[in-house]
Amino acid sequence: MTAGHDDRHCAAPSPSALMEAEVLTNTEVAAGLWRLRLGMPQWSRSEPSPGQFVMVRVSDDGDPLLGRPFGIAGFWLHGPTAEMEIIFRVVGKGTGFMTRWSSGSPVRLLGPLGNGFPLPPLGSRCILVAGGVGLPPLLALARSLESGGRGGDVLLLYGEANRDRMLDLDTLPDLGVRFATCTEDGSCGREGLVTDLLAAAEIGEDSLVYACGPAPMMRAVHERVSGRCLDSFYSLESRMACGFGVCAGCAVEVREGDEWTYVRVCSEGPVFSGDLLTERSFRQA
Amino acid sequence: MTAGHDDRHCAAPSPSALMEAEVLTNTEVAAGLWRLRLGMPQWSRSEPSPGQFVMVRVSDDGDPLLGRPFGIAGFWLHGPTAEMEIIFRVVGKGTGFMTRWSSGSPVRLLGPLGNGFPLPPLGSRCILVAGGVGLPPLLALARSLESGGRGGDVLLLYGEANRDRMLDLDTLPDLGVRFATCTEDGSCGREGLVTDLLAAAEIGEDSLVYACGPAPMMRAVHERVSGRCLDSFYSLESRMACGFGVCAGCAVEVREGDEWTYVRVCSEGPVFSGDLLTERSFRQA
Amino acid sequence: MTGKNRKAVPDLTVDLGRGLVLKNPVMTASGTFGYGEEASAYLDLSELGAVVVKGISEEPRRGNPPPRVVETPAGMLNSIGLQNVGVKAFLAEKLPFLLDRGATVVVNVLGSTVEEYLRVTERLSTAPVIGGIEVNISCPNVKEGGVQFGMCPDMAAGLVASLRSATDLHLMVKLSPNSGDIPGMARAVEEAGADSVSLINTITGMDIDIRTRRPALGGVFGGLSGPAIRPVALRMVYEAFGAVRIPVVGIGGIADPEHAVKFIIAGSLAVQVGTAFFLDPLTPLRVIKGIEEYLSREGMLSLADARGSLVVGDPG
Amino acid sequence: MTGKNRKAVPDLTVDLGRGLVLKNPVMTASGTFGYGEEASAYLDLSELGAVVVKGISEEPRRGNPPPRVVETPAGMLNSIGLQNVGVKAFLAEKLPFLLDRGATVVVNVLGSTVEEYLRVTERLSTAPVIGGIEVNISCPNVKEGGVQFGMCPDMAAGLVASLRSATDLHLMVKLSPNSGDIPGMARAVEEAGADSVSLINTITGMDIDIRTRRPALGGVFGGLSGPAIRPVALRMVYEAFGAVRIPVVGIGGIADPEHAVKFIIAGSLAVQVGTAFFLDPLTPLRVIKGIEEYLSREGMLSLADARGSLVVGDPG
Ligand SMILES: Cc1cc2nc3c(=O)[nH]c(=O)nc-3n(C[C@H](O)[C@H](O)[C@H](O)COP(=O)(O)OP(=O)(O)OC[C@H]3O[C@@H](n4cnc5c(N)ncnc54)[C@H](O)[C@@H]3O)c2cc1C
Ligand SMILES: Cc1cc2nc3c(=O)[nH]c(=O)nc-3n(C[C@H](O)[C@H](O)[C@H](O)COP(=O)(O)OP(=O)(O)OC[C@H]3O[C@@H](n4cnc5c(N)ncnc54)[C@H](O)[C@@H]3O)c2cc1C
Ligand SMILES: Cc1cc2nc3c(=O)[nH]c(=O)nc-3n(C[C@H](O)[C@H](O)[C@H](O)COP(=O)(O)O)c2cc1C
Ligand SMILES: Cc1cc2nc3c(=O)[nH]c(=O)nc-3n(C[C@H](O)[C@H](O)[C@H](O)COP(=O)(O)O)c2cc1C
Ligand code: FES
Ligand code: FES
Repeated sequence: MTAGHDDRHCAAPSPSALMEAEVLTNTEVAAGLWRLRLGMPQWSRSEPSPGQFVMVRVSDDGDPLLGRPFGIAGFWLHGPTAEMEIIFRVVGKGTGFMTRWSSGSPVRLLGPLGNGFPLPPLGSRCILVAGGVGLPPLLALARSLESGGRGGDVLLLYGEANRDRMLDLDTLPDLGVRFATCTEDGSCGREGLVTDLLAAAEIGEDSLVYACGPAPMMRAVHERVSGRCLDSFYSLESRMACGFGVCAGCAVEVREGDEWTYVRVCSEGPVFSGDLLTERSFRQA
Repeated sequence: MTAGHDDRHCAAPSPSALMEAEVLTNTEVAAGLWRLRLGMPQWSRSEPSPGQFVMVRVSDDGDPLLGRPFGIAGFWLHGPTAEMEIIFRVVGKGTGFMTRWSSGSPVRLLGPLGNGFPLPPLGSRCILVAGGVGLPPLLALARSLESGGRGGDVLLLYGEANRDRMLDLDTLPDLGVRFATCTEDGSCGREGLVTDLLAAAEIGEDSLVYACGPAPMMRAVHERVSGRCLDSFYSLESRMACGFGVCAGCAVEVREGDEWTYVRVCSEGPVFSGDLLTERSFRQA
Repeated sequence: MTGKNRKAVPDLTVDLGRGLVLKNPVMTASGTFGYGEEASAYLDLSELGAVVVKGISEEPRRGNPPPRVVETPAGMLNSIGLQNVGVKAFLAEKLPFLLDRGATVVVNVLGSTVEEYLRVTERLSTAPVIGGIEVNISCPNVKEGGVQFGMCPDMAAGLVASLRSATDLHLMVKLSPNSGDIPGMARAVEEAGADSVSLINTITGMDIDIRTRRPALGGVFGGLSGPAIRPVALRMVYEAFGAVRIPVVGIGGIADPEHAVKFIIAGSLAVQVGTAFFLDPLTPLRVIKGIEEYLSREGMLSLADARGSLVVGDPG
Repeated sequence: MTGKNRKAVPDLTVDLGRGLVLKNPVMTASGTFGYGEEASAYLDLSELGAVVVKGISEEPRRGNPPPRVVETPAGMLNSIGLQNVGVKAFLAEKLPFLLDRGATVVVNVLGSTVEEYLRVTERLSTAPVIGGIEVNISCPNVKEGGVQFGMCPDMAAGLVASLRSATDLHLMVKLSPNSGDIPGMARAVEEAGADSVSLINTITGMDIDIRTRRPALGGVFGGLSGPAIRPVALRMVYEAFGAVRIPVVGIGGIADPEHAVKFIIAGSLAVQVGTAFFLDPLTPLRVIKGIEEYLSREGMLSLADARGSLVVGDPG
């Protein structure tokens, strides 16, 4: 039996751009929906703004190979250390693996990445429209507005398929904004889609709309609010290979004058102003 | 966010030939050497004989892809349930993964596979020569001879590089055979190679020699005892893809009359009589 | 399976032509199933679409020196070489067992010259109980200085034409991914009389042990198989499907029913399971059941409904 | 690094010929590093052997419709297409940044006709600060009905000969693994005047979504990269090394120093890191350090000692 494996033969030092984190807690907060709290002993970057995301390396063993993007749902800096919250839905291999993490598991990630939500001008009212697991970045935005003393201007709308899949917003004591929920089957909150909640909300020229969720939902929001509010912002999704702008894999179609072009969701986005977007921007990734 | 992953889209029933097991304990018993005890709720096959092995699926996720062969170090049947002991040294990716298993982890394996050690004729004396992690199948043999009332005929020789890497045989209360140990650096037992212990042992026409260990060690044993004992048996190693005879990947060269041929370690072996083997049979896999 | 309350059970039967009819589309791949003896300890051979046996040559061959296998990321390399018992022993010792177990048998045939292929095929044609012949054209042709038959459409077509005139058995020609031109190869062997094409064989690769600076395999080069090659195999199957009218049999990294379904959507009428058989001897049966489930769920009554159903074009 | 008690530090410098000298053998692969702007947030570009930028065409191109990437076992498929800013914007907006950061720049060039390649190359040759040109011959040639330059030795040689007469810059020709004949391709471009060959580009593959029965990629086909292709890349590098005298640059699934060392033992004088850069932007620096460590430990004073040192033959 020979000792030592080929792939470990070079005991090279290991420069890495990834940040080392440790799982604080990892809990299933609704059916298939997990809340992951990460502790970072050394936070060396600037504080993430709401809407930014991180690329999480699910495994160091090449399976799955690529990192997985997740919005930052919450972030707290305590001196040099930091705490980050991620809320993820189990949809495949990577998120399946992530459910096995428990307190103390090491996690490596790259970020914060991308451009977050532009903050609203004073005096404007914010409507945050979250479809399903589009909620996390909007939670970060709500928390940020609230801690900036603007909580009163915020209305968070949150829709899910049913009660089981829904994160109970009442369990988030630091949220402090008004919210309304709905489910497709009426098992919790109003029955219907989150766009129905939006239809019932007052949108005016002083309103800013922030949306994140499945592509069809965001398309519907875009259709409804375009031209009827001050501005609207959408956090888009796309398949990503790198997450930091070098592969051009995350392209999405946007307006460029009378023409169109591709931009990178990870670098030019993930948040885009509604003015840039067309129906084709909301194609399912 | 779409639910359901391509690879899970067919919710097919899952016939499998693998046996389901559960980790009872998994302990590092010496530096880089682990003792894994598996419980099997349903043992449906015949009792393994010493020298047989199992193919352990390290992961169900395709990384590492192939199963890993391990000798069965101990086996205890309790009605329909069974307990199996595996002793493994960490050498690479698969064995590295296996150190993460803990009580309750599910494990799947195929086996028992291959042909074990022929039992000695009554009245013969058995010398078991174990080099490093060649020990496990010889432990199974020693236990089997002992429980068959033949423990007195057995002398187990066990060599390792140093004390740290060595399994302390005194911790195995059910072993019940005479043994002698040596280390290359003299840190435990005699200083030297296990072949030095063998040279010091009495080998006669009533002796049967059983060997398992690194190829150079087995080659040295073969050279020393051929023609000087009743018979000698060697448990060979080879890279394996399937472990059950269908891939021809584990070929090893053996005598065939005046000629030579390739046989499969997993099916014709892993145990071969010394008469069949030549120097070339002991090439490093 | 025929209870009143059950949905219509999809028809899994596959007719590959010239007498090769499979009860379902899942075969075992050559070289990964031996001659069925060991496998029969785990599964009922008659439940398989067909058993494709290890490549058979005229005389027995020992194959390559060890090490013969090495793991790679999501795959493995093998350099088994052409180890086999030879056609005589196959007919006398191996075939009866397979037939006794009710297996549909496809014999993978190899040779170093057109003449060797011909002689093996003729011997096999005396055993009409054989379901068909899979022609392994990835073998080096000694007369052409070791160029593989499968690398050159003309050589492949010449070989197939010779075999066509020598046998009435189904001729499935197994294409090599190492050729740069799958559509061209597929068309060449179709015109020469092949009844079907199967693909892909392994992709040639190598690995190196950096401690010894030696090749990891005794044969230096090896064939890459397993999940790693699946995207390449799927592309080549799709290309072949677009190039010929004869049935296409998909091979390469199939480990789950979903993978088989992808190959069917890309144009395969049947598939073969190779490396994944090593991981669990019941993989082929799991794949069969999963294909049936998929067809039921999609409301399809037969494989033909799914085959080649890939939708290409702007989703709007 | 130069302390008294330390072993001699191996010389990592690599001279690829015609002015392309690298301070170490590790480059970034085209299309996986953008134009260096984003990467420079993580690493010092001057520490790299060279930066190979995304393929540049005459006019800007938008590239393929999304989805453009999909993960596969131990690899990924991409169908970015030929998205790039065009040679004019590259020279005006991208190159100055790279030079400012001290990068050695190799420009990957692509075109739809020989003339387009020529015009881009001529434009670039007016910027003598460029380290060299990597000719991406995996592009479809519109005049030849979409056949890739890289699939046919004659077409590739014709292209390279034209470029050779138009530039004094180092010409590295990037070979496609989809060609069935790597030695032939390598020899053809060497004779036509290439200064080095780099390989491999991605292997064409595809994936299918079985729910929608659509290709997983907007471009239908994609290029397979990452660890999955490493054994194939290693074999092709070894073949190319045996076929030509010009330097060979190894690419394909290099994620760790050990992998780079394998390519060097197989005959590479330098390597490129592609997909693994996505996983960690410091991968190239980790590979550089690990190569140095390996050489030290093996008592080698330069890369030349390790290069092509594969021992083939019976170990006895
Ligand atoms: C900027 C950004 C922020 C995100 N934030 C969150 C978040 O806060 N919480 C959360 O749960 N998820 C978030 N996602 C989605 C998340 O990245 C994917 O669900 C995750 O990568 C799936 O990994 P997996 O290995 O489990 O699934 P896979 O096995 O890779 O795929 C499972 C299924 O999901 C689809 N899929 C995979 N990746 C994507 C993707 N990027 N976009 C759309 N469909 C995809 C596949 O088509 C497949 O059907 C975000 C994505 C982006 C781009
Ligand atoms: C019949 C049989 C019984 C075995 N019994 C035991 C046992 O009881 N306890 C134990 O610790 N080990 C045993 N082994 C060896 C064990 O299978 C390997 O150590 C294990 O597969 C390594 O897996 P890995 O993923 O950790 O290493 P890898 O990452 O696959 O390889 C690590 C290193 O080990 C070498 N290697 C890998 N597999 C083998 C092999 N089969 N033979 C020789 N070298 C190899 C490789 O060249 C590499 O250098 C047995 C092997 C066989 C064939
Ligand atoms: C160990 C091994 C031996 C093989 N031997 C043969 C053979 O004799 N003839 C042949 O045509 N293909 C042979 N193959 C190729 C397989 O039949 C199959 O084409 C290839 O492995 C790809 O399928 P997979 O990824 O499902 O394994 C062999 C493959 C393996 C792994
Ligand atoms: C997203 C992506 C884009 C690529 N774009 C190019 C390109 O524009 N020109 C080129 O020659 N190669 C391109 N390649 C190929 C790589 O340069 C490299 O040859 C290949 O990915 C294999 O190396 P790897 O396995 O290390 O990624 C691209 C690869 C990827 C993954
Ligand atoms: S994910 Fe690579 S550029 Fe956006
Ligand atoms: S490991 Fe497959 S035949 Fe022995």
